[in-house]
Amino acid sequence: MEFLLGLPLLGGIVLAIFGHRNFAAEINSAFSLLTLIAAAALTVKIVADGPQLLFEEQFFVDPLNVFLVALTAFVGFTTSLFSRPYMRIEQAHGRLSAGRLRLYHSMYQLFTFTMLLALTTNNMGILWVAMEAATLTTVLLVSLYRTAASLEAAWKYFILCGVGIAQALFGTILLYFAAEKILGHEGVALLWTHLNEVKGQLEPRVLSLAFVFLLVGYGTKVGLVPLHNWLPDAHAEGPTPVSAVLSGLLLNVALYAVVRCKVLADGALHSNLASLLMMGFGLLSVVVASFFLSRQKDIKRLFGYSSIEHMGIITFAFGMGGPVASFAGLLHMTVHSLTKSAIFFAVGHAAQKCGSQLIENIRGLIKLSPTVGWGLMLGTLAILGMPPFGVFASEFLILTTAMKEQPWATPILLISLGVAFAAIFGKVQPMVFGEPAAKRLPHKPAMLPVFMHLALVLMLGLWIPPYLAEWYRQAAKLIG
Amino acid sequence: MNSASSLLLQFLELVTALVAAPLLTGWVNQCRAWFGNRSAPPLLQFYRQLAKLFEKEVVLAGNASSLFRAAPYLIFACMALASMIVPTLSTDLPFGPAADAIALVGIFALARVFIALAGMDIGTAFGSLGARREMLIGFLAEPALLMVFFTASLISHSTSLSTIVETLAHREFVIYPSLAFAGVAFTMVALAENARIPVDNPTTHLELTMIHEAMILEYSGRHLALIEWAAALKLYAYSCLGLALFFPWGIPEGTGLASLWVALPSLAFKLLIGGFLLAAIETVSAKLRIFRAPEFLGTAFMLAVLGMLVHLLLEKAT
Amino acid sequence: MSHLPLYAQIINLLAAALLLLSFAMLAQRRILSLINLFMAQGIVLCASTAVVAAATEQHHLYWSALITLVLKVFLLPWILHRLIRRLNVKWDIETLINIPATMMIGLMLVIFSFNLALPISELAGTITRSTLGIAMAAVMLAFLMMITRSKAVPQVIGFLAMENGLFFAATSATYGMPMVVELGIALDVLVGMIILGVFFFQIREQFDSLDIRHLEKLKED
Amino acid sequence: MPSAPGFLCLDWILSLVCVWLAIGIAGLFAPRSFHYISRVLYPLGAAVGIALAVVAFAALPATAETMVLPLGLPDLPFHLRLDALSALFLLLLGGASAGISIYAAGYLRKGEGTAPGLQCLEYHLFLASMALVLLADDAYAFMVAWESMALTSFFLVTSDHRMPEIRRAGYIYLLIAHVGAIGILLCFGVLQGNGAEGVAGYTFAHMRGMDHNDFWASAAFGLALFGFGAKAGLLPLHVWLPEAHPAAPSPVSALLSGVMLKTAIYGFLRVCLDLLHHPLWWWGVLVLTLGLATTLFGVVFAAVQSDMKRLLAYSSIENIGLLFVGIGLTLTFQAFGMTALTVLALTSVLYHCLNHAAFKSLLFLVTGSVLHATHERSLGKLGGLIHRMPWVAWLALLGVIASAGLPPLNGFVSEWLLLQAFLFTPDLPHGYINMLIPVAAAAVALAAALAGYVMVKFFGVIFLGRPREEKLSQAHDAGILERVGLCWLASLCVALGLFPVFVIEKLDHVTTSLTGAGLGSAMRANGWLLLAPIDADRASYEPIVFLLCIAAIVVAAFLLVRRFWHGRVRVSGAWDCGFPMQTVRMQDTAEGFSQPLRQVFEPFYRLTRELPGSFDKKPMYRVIVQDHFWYWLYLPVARVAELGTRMVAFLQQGRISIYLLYSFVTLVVLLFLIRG
Repeated sequence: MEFLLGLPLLGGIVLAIFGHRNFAAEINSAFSLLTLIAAAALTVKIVADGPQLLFEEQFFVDPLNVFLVALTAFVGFTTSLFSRPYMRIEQAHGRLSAGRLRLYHSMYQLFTFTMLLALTTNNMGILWVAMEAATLTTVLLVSLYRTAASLEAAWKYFILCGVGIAQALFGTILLYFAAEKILGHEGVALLWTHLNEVKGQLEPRVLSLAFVFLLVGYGTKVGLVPLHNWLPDAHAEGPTPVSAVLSGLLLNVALYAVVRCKVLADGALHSNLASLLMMGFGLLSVVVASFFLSRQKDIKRLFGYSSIEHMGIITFAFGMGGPVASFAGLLHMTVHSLTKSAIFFAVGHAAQKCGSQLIENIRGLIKLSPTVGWGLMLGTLAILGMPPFGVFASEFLILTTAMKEQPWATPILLISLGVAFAAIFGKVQPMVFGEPAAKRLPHKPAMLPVFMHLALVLMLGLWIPPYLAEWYRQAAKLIG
Repeated sequence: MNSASSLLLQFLELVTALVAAPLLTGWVNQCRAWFGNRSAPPLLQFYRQLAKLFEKEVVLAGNASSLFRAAPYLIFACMALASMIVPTLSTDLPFGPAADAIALVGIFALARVFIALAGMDIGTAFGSLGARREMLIGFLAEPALLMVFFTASLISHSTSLSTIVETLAHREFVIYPSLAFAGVAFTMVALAENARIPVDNPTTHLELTMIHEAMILEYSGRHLALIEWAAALKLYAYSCLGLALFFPWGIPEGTGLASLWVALPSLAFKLLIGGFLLAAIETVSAKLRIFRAPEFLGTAFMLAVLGMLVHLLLEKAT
Repeated sequence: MSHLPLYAQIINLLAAALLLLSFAMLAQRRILSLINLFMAQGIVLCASTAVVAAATEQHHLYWSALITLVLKVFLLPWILHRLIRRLNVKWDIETLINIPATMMIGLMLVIFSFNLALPISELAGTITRSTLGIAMAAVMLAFLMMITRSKAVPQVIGFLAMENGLFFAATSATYGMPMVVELGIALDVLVGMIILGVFFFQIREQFDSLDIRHLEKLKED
Repeated sequence: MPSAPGFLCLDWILSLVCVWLAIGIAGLFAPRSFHYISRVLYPLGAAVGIALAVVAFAALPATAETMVLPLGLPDLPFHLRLDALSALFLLLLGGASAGISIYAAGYLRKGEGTAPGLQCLEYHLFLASMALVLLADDAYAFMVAWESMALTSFFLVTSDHRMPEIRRAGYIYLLIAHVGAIGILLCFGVLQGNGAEGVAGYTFAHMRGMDHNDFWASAAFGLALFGFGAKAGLLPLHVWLPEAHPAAPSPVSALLSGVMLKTAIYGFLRVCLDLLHHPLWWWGVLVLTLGLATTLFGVVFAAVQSDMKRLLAYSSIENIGLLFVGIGLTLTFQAFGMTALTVLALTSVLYHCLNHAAFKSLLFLVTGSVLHATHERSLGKLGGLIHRMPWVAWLALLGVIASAGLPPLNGFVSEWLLLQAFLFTPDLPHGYINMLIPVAAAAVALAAALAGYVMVKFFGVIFLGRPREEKLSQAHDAGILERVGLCWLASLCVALGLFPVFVIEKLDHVTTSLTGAGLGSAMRANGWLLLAPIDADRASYEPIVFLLCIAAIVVAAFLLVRRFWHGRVRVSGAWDCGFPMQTVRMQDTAEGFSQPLRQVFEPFYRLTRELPGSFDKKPMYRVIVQDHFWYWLYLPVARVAELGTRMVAFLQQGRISIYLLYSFVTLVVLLFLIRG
């Protein structure tokens, strides 16, 4: 546990010093690897002997967040693997100076740290702090190139998420306000475990208010429509590894925060207000995002919107609740972050090969570099919910459950999924197939992470290891 | 396959068909000549023609394929089989079950397809023109004929021709209005299918008018003979079909060669009348432009369907 | 009101002052005076926190009062002053909506947030229950201000003012959050402010102005 | 669970499927070595196909076998089930794919499209996924196999992805397939019903147990019709079919049209007759009318095509329509509880599935050979190939006769059965349907006749006449492997045509399992020769006697002519009415041949003619026939979607104040909502 949080922090500090050396990338990967090992150890421990509280209850690890921790550490590691050659090439193209690279590396580690903190903390206040810190670090990462566009994106990201997060803080205060009457105003009144025990007695009025503020606040970071506007810009303008971790991990973490709050709200409200709100936001996001897709000219922007769409699906699933839907939601979180980060890796290489991230400049990848081409093609098909990839499994469960529980929603989902498919596939197909537009550049891509992710997703589509399934089931039980 | 006598009957039917078909054609031509008060060719003219053609050698176009040479035999066989199946002399024919009404339509279609292919084989302008027009006529005539059969078989709850005839001829006499529709439709189809005015004119080689002739332009000698004979058989088969469906009286039910003494004369008599009427129709009507033909046959199609509807409407009780 | 203890009355007074200041910021055009108003808000905040601390012997509240003093009365205003001197942006002439309309909307917001908070503050265990509504109002007003301002610096000030409102809610409505949280919050605010400072210069050198209407390139055409 | 000891048929089939997968993967090891793949792997796949057919044939009479694989979702492992229905379609898959694979072995050429190894992988994955679709016994396994089928076939279709129109074809294909799949998925969501305990409700066994009220049953039916119709090419979801089939390499087109479309039929039958027990009468009528529309549409469009593969694709649409007509009749009869007729109609459907698989694959392979021999797909540039490639031509003739529905080949049998089914409808207790049926029968008859027209055009223009281009003179006949494949399929056509009683006896196992009755018992009484579904003097057909009669008469006529006269032949130029100059250009082109139909059915088409002016130096006549549905259905839908995107674009105006306003308004609205 200590290692889990300590390592990335240490890494951040170390890299803040050595980050500009040319072995910095290896250090970065090494720290990520160590973090991954620590996460694995923690996971094993949790799976072995159940949820546990650490450091006078300030930290709480249960199946729900430990699987996110493992996921975060894993994707963080693979992304660092990917970013090593990628950033080298960027530097070679002169888009980045050594100093920037140092900033990048240390911020990358700190970002990992904040996410892990947000996941493992038991204190709603610390959760908020961590989310805010994550915002700050990613702001620096998004604006790494210091171009006009990246600055604008970072600025919007900062203001919108800052304001949103402020709402979340107000929600947290309200939560505290409600809780202190029962738990007294010692430290414990913000500890999720305690809140969870007494959630039945919390004052519903305050809780409903608090939930609205928290939903709007953290929802901004999840990228729910209409609070999503920062997301496509940030994804498009940041360096590709950052886009990968943004949509692969940060969104998950924010959603995790929302879910934690939903658990409390459900307990207190004795009504399905929270579920309704989440389903509404989810559907809205799915529809709007899928219609946005077909207008995109920038490939990373395209997949940014697709992330919004998938977050909408997951939110909808959690909103529906019930063992199957929550299970599907968690599964979808996993496969989405794996697939989406894999796609961003492939996209990054493609953009570097063709020297542009505009869709019409990327053509015939399959000729330029078959691995990148197939990686992008398979990843796209996976994210579009084509079996035998895992995304299909979760969408299958979500859609059929929706057909059973919320039939009114299924036409909307049907239409938006169709539109999304038409848009994304129509744009990716000519990128991968057809005659190449650019001449092939010398450097060879690092496709290992891509295919590692895709293989995992494929496996999850065909066979979910029993312990993993058990783990999902426990988590789903927690969400309810 | 019951007894030797029925086999004999079957064989007799075939022979009768082969013999009578040219006679029928000859008779029709004679009647037409009378109507147009020309001096008529002798009744046996068609036999002479066949004999002459068989005598002549075959002049084959250079790029004729084996399909072209096989087609006449096939067409001839189809028509012979058709006239075997249609009950004329008796209703229980050993080969009757081999093909019911629908299969009969199938036989005609098979023959049509082969003659059309043969027409296209040489690759002349006329050949493909004829084939095209023949298929055009066919795709409208075929369903119409099928509908006529459907009406009949709805009445008799069967598609096997023998049963239809038995039902119509040997039950108590009932007036079927639907059959009137069917009859008119059948007549129109028969005209079209046998290359008769108003759809086609067997006696001209004008590019604008010909259909059947255009396809067989390249045939000569024995091939041509077989095809002409097949055409005659077709006319015969259609006539017998019409008689069997609409004037089935006189087709004996039992086997027994004795019944032939009833069957043959009645058949001959009915054919004479039929041929006469055919000639009459041909004389009074004028040749249609080729693109009027679909309308003509479409009418036939409609009439046949109407016949079915009428049957379902009025005669459901029966 | 009369039977309220003195410090409660003081706190209410300070709350009223806070609201007033928020309105003033909403109406204010000049950046310099905006900063001063923000400083004043900080003072009010610090005072109220101290009073609450004194009223309910909660010593960690003194700490937070101190933090507030350092951070929001000295440090941030100082940074802001330096910024605008370095970037020499003195004026903020145009707002997106004209001032009176903004005030009207603000008034409605205050009413809305009051009767939103009224039923809740009934069941507050604290003596200073009515302040929650004011805190919410302050947050809303700051939000509105951020929406209406078209230059970067005032927007940031609005952001900070929102932070103030939140802080006020935290201290006076609920006697302050746990210490660790407040430290975290303060840290975040500080870091965020510094990052923003860095940003200003870069935006400046990219667009040679701080008018955020230059920042409208990224959109769906 | 049958407690039969040892290795069940299901195990055999599963292992065969695994062999297919193995072959596919083996292709990856030497993706470029041409001989290894074409001479070893594809023939191996063909052998597996035959084995599959044999096992499935053995499994037809057996009782249903089930199996659970350790794959799939945690609570929902893959359930497999092998009953008569799936066995029949597996038989179809095996039989057809055997011929196609062996043909593909010979068809494969160097340096075309994707690397042969990759193509081999996709090809065998495609086969395996189709087999799994037929075996799947729970919604998840079915959907996984179904979508993998779509995906692999998509890659096969776009294997020559350099041409934009091929990419477009693949895009449309995959899009429609995917939307249809979502429809099927929702259908399963309905079928699983509300009482379901978690994920376990997705097994077909559970769905069979469910009993739905009319509304939900109809919803499930509608979704199934939508989903499977989209895959089968039912109107108006047919547009992908004439695009995808020509785009694909010929063996793939053969698989798509011959086998994959049948999986859609299988799924529809599975849902409507197996999972949903009590069809409502109007389902049948709906399916019937849609089927009729599809049939007529398909054949009318097939008649005017001038690309041979498009022509065949449209003719596939026609046949799919016929199948749906049969299914519609089946449903109607079952709704009114008329078992005998249900069985008759169902038998005709199943029979036609087999037939279409045989002759349509044959014809598509023929186009493949023609394509390789001439590098020409447009009918207008072919002709006279019967001299250059006799093997292909004569085998093609068989396929043409079969698909024109002419006796004595197989196409006629199923058509005959279908018409018989129509003939007995007057016993229906519902007046309107009674009135509708004759019209429907008439339409079917019309379609059948038009099919004859189409096939004459197909064969005549390609193989007969004189070659319309010089280059055709060096066309070569198909290679030995290709011939084997063609012969295999052709012999299937003949066998299916000549031994209907035997086939129907086998089909009985399926009909009995689905509707609890069969035809065979009645027919076996009449012996092997006589096909008489109800009884001999209602309707009967003896293909063998039929064939023998014709053969006998032909032989007799030939011999007699030779005996009494002579066999002299003099070869000379064509006479042609003594017309002086004859060029090859004077033959009918494809357009010319279909010109009468264009006039008759003008309203069906969206015609654009380019007529030459009076003083053109080089006059040029072009006529383009398009599909109304593009303009009536698809483009409007696309336009609506476009409108939607334009509307949402307003959300993203780039101004940060507006964005802040959004979140502000959201917050206020939500607060306002929860105040109550």
